[in-house]
Amino acid sequence: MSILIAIIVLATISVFFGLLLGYTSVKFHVEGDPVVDKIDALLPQTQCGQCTYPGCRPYAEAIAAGEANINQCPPGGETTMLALSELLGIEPVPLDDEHADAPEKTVVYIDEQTCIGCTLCIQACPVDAILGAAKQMHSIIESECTGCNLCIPPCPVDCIHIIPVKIEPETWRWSLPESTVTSPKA
Amino acid sequence: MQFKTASSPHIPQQNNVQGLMFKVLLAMVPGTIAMIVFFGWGVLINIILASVVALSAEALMLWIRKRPIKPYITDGSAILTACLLVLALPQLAPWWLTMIGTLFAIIVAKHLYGGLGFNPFNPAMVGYVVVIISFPKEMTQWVPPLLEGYTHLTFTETLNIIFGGDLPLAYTWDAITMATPLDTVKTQLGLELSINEIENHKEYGGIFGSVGGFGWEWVNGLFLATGCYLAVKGIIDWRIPAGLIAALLVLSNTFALYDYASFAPPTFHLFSGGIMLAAFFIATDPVTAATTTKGRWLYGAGIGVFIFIIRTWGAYPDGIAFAVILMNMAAPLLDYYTMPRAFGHSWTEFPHHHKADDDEQ
Amino acid sequence: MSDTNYNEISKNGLWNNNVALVQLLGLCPLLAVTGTVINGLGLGMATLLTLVLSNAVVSLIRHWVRPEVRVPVFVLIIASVVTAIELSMNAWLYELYTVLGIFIPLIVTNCGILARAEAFASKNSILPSMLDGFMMGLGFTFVLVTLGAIREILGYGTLFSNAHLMFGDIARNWTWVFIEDYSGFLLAILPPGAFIGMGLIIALKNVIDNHNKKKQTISAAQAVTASEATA
Amino acid sequence: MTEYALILISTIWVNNFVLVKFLGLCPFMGVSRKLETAIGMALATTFVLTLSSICSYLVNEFILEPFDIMYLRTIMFILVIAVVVQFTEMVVHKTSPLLYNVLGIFLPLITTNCAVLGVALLNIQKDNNFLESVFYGFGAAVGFSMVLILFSGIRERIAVADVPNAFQGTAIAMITAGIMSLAFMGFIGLVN
Amino acid sequence: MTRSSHQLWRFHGGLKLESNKAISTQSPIVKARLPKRLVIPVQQHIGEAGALLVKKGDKVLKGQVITQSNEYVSAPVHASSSGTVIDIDEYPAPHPSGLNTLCVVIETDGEDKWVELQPTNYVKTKSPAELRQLIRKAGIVGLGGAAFPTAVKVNPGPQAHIETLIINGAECEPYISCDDMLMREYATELISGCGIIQYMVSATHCLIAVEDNKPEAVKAIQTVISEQALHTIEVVSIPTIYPTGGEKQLIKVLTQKEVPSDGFPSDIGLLVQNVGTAVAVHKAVVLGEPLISRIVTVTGEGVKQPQNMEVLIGTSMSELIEQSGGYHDDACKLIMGGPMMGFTLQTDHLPIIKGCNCLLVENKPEETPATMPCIRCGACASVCPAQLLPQQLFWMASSKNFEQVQDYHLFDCIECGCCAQVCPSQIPLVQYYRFAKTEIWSQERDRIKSDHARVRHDFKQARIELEKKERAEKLRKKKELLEKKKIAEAAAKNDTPETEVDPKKVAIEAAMKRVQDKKAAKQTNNTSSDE
Amino acid sequence: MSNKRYILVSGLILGLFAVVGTALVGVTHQVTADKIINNERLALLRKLNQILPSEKYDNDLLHTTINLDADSRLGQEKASTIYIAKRENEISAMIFPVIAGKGYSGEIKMLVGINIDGTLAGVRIVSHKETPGLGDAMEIEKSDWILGFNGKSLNEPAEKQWKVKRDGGAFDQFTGATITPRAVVQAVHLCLVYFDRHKKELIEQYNKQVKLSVSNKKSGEPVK
Ligand SMILES: Cc1cc2nc3c(=O)[nH]c(=O)nc-3n(C[C@H](O)[C@H](O)[C@H](O)COP(=O)(O)O)c2cc1C
Ligand SMILES: Cc1cc2nc3c(=O)[nH]c(=O)nc-3n(C[C@H](O)[C@H](O)[C@H](O)COP(=O)(O)O)c2cc1C
Ligand SMILES: Cc1cc2nc3c(=O)[nH]c(=O)nc-3n(C[C@H](O)[C@H](O)[C@H](O)COP(=O)(O)O)c2cc1C
Ligand SMILES: Cc1cc2nc3c(=O)[nH]c(=O)nc-3n(C[C@H](O)[C@H](O)[C@H](O)CO)c2cc1C
Ligand code: SF4
Ligand code: SF4
Ligand code: SF4
Ligand code: SF4
Ligand code: FES
Repeated sequence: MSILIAIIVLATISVFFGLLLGYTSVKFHVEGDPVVDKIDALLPQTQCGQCTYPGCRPYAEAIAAGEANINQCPPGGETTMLALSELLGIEPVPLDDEHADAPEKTVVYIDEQTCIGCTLCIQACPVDAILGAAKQMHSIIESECTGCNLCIPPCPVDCIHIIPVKIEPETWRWSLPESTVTSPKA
Repeated sequence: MQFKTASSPHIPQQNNVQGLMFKVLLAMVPGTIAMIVFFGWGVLINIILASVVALSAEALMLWIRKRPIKPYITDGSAILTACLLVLALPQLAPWWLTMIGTLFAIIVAKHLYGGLGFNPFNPAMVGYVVVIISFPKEMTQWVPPLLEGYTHLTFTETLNIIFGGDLPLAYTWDAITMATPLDTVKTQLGLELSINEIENHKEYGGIFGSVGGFGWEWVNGLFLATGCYLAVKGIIDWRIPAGLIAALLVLSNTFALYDYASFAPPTFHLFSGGIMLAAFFIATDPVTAATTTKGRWLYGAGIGVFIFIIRTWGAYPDGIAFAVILMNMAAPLLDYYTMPRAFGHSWTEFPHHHKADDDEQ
Repeated sequence: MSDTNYNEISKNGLWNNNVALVQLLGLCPLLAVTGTVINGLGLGMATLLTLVLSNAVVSLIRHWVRPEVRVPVFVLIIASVVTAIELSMNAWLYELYTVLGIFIPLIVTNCGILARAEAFASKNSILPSMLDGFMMGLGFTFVLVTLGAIREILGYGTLFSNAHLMFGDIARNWTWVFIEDYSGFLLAILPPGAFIGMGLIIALKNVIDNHNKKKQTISAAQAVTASEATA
Repeated sequence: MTEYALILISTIWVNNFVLVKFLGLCPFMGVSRKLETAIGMALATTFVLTLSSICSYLVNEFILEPFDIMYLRTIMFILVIAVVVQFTEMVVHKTSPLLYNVLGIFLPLITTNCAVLGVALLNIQKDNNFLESVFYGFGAAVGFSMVLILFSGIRERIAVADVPNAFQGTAIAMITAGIMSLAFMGFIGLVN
Repeated sequence: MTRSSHQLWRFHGGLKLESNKAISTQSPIVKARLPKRLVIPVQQHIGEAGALLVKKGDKVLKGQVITQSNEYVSAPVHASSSGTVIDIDEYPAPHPSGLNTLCVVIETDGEDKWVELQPTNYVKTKSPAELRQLIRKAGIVGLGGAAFPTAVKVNPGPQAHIETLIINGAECEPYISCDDMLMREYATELISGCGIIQYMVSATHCLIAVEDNKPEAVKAIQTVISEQALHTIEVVSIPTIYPTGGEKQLIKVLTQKEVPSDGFPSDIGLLVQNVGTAVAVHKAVVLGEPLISRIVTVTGEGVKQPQNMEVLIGTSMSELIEQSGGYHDDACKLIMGGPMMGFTLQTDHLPIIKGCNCLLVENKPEETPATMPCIRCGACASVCPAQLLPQQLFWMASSKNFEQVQDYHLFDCIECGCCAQVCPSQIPLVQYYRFAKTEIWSQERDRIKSDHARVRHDFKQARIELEKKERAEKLRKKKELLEKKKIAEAAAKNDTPETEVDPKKVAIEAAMKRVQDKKAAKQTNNTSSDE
Repeated sequence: MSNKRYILVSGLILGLFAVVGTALVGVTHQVTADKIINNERLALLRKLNQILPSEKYDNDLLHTTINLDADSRLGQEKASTIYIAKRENEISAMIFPVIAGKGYSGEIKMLVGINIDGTLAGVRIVSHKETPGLGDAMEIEKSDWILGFNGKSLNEPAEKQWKVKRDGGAFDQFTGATITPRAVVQAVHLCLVYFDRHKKELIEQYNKQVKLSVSNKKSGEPVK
């Protein structure tokens, strides 16, 4: 008997709660996930795919969905990882050893003697940083190039080369003083 | 010609951590001598023991952590920690108790956080709290200060007690130890005696001097004097002791005025136990204190308030160590919320978050 | 999921993704009841049982539940299981039950359990889910017992005291006394000791993990050099 | 009135939920890495804990006792709490994005905070009346919030300290909590 | 003598330092020898570098413009002497980075022949705007250290009303004495320059602030003022506290006002110019001479004959040292600027630029002090003139917490070095701040670039989408056309008398077909846009 | 799916699981309920038996009680229960719940058993908050100190001797902790005094209760 009472009471309440939740989930439905935008805004937009995702936004979506770790973007380096950990409130993850140091910033240039004007690189460039038309010599707009190197593989004559971005006194950065007592952290 | 490069400024400077620590150590000497005079050799023996343990532990930890050993061993902070811890312990604390306290202070409270400068909690006080919680019995073994009717121990006897744990044949614990004035007041108040009755009690009354506990007055007075010297020299920040003493004074005065029979007078509060040591040497530990001007006032005052609360209503006779650690906990937030107004900024923009600004845009 | 890797599940539960050490869940009972080994063991067993059962049920019903009532349903299941266990313990292990007190019903909110339900059981079939629950529970119990042992030895100088609470009267003399007349390092038994002990255990795990990693990289490097040498 | 004050002092200082009673440790460890989030979590928990105290009192008084089904208390409480929390979350999400950003994102985490169920169970155990229950829940929440916020302040500091490798992260956080708990031992005896 | 009737205030913090100026003020200013080669960097100021107006092989005259820019915040550069441009290439810059920068190298011909100068005899016949133009053309930048184009500064804009012109003769850094000597020897020109700037910005007052450790300079200026019976110009002797020469600190000392963090002195009705800048203005306006030389203090224990020299821009530092008796054997550190804010140079084969006021040679074979961890003693905060919490900045900078470090007002730090000077742990605090600042700027550049990249990426994405759509559309149209043709053909066939088909029916069928096609096309469109 | 159905299904799912869960728990409850009640009884009895071994009485101790209103003399602020032990239908002893309010920190809850002749049958601590390692020596698990009360009575030792040794009495204190034993001794003494003064009333009250229940039983009303 007492079991019956218990069951009835609890069932009534649960059904009521279920209805309530069902109702609210219909009435108070919220669309979209602003987190993705925020993550995307932190990524370097190099669109290089080194994160194993086809570009920055898909990677952002993967992070938001909890499928990807925050340390997979080599161009972003430690800074981006830290920014992501800050945004998402999760523990910083060390970068994989190979990418531990922030990679040197690079751009590419096209060896204009060799270029045959095949336009393959233009199609590959995610940010339209290559100028040129079919059968004509191509050249890179250096200020637009993100250094993603996506244009290199398609080039049939290997005329695209990587060069470091030049550091000027104006863009030069002071280094972090090396502490003599606390060795740098791993 | 090739030149050395370095960051500005390029003027060699005299300040260094080592000097700072040794000046503080030096300032502790008079008070410590007074303690030895009033309370016997135990203080000295334990200081030596604790210093040796502290330095060894420090060296060991630095070695394990692969950090340079010499600059830290010689900086004096470990010795300072050891001395402050011992001054808070009962004089006849057995060797293992001193050792456990010191080891906890140096290893757990200091080096697990990265050593000098990184520890959020005052190591000496952590060490003290650990032992008072773990070994309350041993922590009540206070020697009566040069009083008649109590036996006084020679150096060798003290040594035997501390290291051997056994009393000389003729003595009992009850004969060589007694409750501290603070403890006595608390106990007797609990038995509904009035302050006046306690101070004039035929048995307990002797341990009260003219302003605080007998002997304790001198110890505290000397620490007050040398502490003031440090403050004048700018080695410690005067606001912390000032805040602490002011808060304690205000609270104890208020309550004593309200009911002078059941609350100890302010002078008693200030000159018993380790208040002056705490105010000028412990609370001022730069590493664990608040750093802003206002924060330091609040930090000192907070310690004072907690000391009063724990002394008056808590279970432990003196709350200094607890109060200090409690305020250590609050120090980061105090710093954050008492950030000074930067030059060219107005108060209203505090606390300034440029991130929030970004969001608005 | 046919190709479920049982090895992986076990390893995750016991070590790599240990509920207590890595996920840092279920900390309250972990710290609260580990004054002695037996208390730890008792709560560990109860938790383990809950994990296995709740994982099983959740896995069974995983296709029927819709998102907005998912959490309430899972919670309901877990709560039912826990209450059943609580009542049983109250009946058959009464003294242990009184010692563990409020922390038995609080298994319900042991986030570790809900986390497993959400993260594993609601995506896997019943067998792997139960294994996952078992291994997670075992990992959790392991930490409970370790912490209990450390605290008991330091605090009381004994091990397996009060075993009769769990194993009945025959266990009364299982207690190992390490030090006769040990006055006790009270810190270990009091709340601060629980936190500090747990911190040390986590650090120990880190040390072991780092050590293993180093070994791995070294052996990997050796393999590389070896292959280079042969090539 | 003094008895309510005593309940507050007791729950905040002497029998602090986190440091002395061991309740609500998971969020205490999990959401204390940053001051800002800690404050958000503190607010959300205060809200839920107080609410849960009230709900559990009502459930106990008007359902469990009348029907004599005390043995179902755990189920009832947790169900009510889970539903109330989820309901609040959904409503807040829709109606006030601002509030949602401050509180809402923490709400789901709170269901599995044992402090919430703990406060309900302890209220029954202590036979608290309605007002006492409210004060008990509120005090517990304030105690929780206070140590959470202090803890996050310290953790921000520790994050930049030269902590030995093995202790980085949660290990040192545990030890810090231990030392905080040590400090709270000083309040023993203030009230019972 | 000095009219210190002026009320003074105090700024927070600061340091009393040993001034060490006397070692270089024993002799009057010496004119440096005309060097064989001048290496003139094209970028010597804050703002945009100008475009080159000369090429290799060109002959140039002294004072001839060699770069020009259309940017507002910029200043032209002039040839400092007559000769031939023998190279235009990258040379090491006098910059902490030691990196190269684009320079024009002139081989001097020894004639030192001026271009034609256009003096202005009566200043007030020209409008302020014309005067500003003169200053701009003369390439004047602030000589107090920041090298900010003066023409920009003296144009506070229509809303701003400059009440008081403050002439900064504080020279608070130890060792440096170029402003001191300048005030002693060029007091008349200084007063003239002050008058011109005052006129340009229509300031009612002019205060010349000099630290009280330079009584001779005060006296010299005072003499000129009383000789000319000027009433609006006043020389004020201020206490010697480093860094009272900092613009904001000086303003606080003189007026008690605080320049808002995100504002300029002009926002509170003030303009601050260095004494050297004022003299340069005088030269540019009254004599028509562009800024091609400046006074440089060559001093320090590591140089044999400390002195002040008037130096052509582009002269090599090594020549100045040589003319100052050369190095002592134990010289070990070469600093451009003062000991508190200057930066060390790796070599002395670097040109003097407009912003270089001092070459300091140190001889202390100082072993690098053992840096200890910060013990939060707060000494730094108590001396910080910007009222910051240097130790917090340090903790955040060292952990690369660039968000929070800005919350703690990193960018209000004037890099004065007071904090590092008093730090018992000997932490190179300023370097941490410089690290953080440059890092943040760099990130900001990256961010702008990545925003830009995202826009371009989206744009490309959209373009491809569009092309796809267009192609699909084309395809569909083609199909339709084909279809129509078929139908038409069919209809044509049906038109044959043998079969009697209702033409109406055909039309309906065709219409239905079209509708279906459209539907299909829509669907493909939809799916493609979903992709 | 339409919204209404959607909502309904949510409710039903939750309801369904509630039914299943409750059924499970309900069954468990049925199975265990008696045992649990029994356990609780036994536990209490065991505690009482420590004071008063079972051979010393022959009644149902747990059900032979007097309910006492709040009485500050026993330190009780809430109503409390006194257990009555009988032997061959004669009251042989009473067990009082006593609270010593003046412990070192907080209340010390104890049970004090007094034989009908006024001697102490035994004292046990139920709960306390004294300092572990210092004040907790009064627990039977920690030391035998508490057994020192056995057989003592108001005159043995004499009235003036009901103090700890430090205060000139007959009872040991613990090294370094005088307050706790002092409080316990004081409370036990008070209890003895109470018993001495109110013995008659208590017995009368008990007898009345018995009569009442007997008459109630006769009239068929259950005793509450
Ligand atoms: C980007 C920038 C813009 C400036 N704009 C003005 C301005 O509009 N008006 C002005 O009086 N000063 C302006 N200044 C000059 C500064 O107020 C200041 O005088 C200059 O940076 C030199 O200061 P210092 O030598 O104390 O560093 C500007 C400086 C910078 C860097
Ligand atoms: C710490 C510090 C100290 C300074 N000291 C002086 C100084 O002593 N004399 C000076 O003319 N400018 C000094 N300056 C530069 C001034 O702030 C300011 O930029 C200058 O007076 C503006 O005049 P200018 O544009 O004519 O150079 C100092 C700047 C800083 C940040
Ligand atoms: C941390 C601490 C805890 C104490 N706890 C107790 C306690 O639980 N019970 C007690 O009687 N005395 C306790 N005391 C001791 C009392 O303060 C007091 O010194 C003692 O009871 C007086 O006894 P004595 O005269 O034998 O020294 C404690 C003392 C300290 C310092
Ligand atoms: C003024 C001053 C007070 C100090 N007080 C303490 C103290 O109370 N406890 C302690 O362990 N160390 C103290 N130290 C030493 C040192 O700062 C301390 O060991 C650090 O906390 C270790 O990182 C003090 C140092 C100074 C300069
Ligand atoms: S690795 Fe980084 S930069 Fe490259 S695509 Fe992925 S997120 Fe973008
Ligand atoms: S030019 Fe090449 S490297 Fe540069 S952005 Fe385009 S594809 Fe990437
Ligand atoms: S002066 Fe140095 S040690 Fe002191 S607080 Fe500042 S940075 Fe830290
Ligand atoms: S360098 Fe920056 S932080 Fe340091 S004292 Fe100067 S203004 Fe303050
Ligand atoms: S176990 Fe208590 S909050 Fe997770």
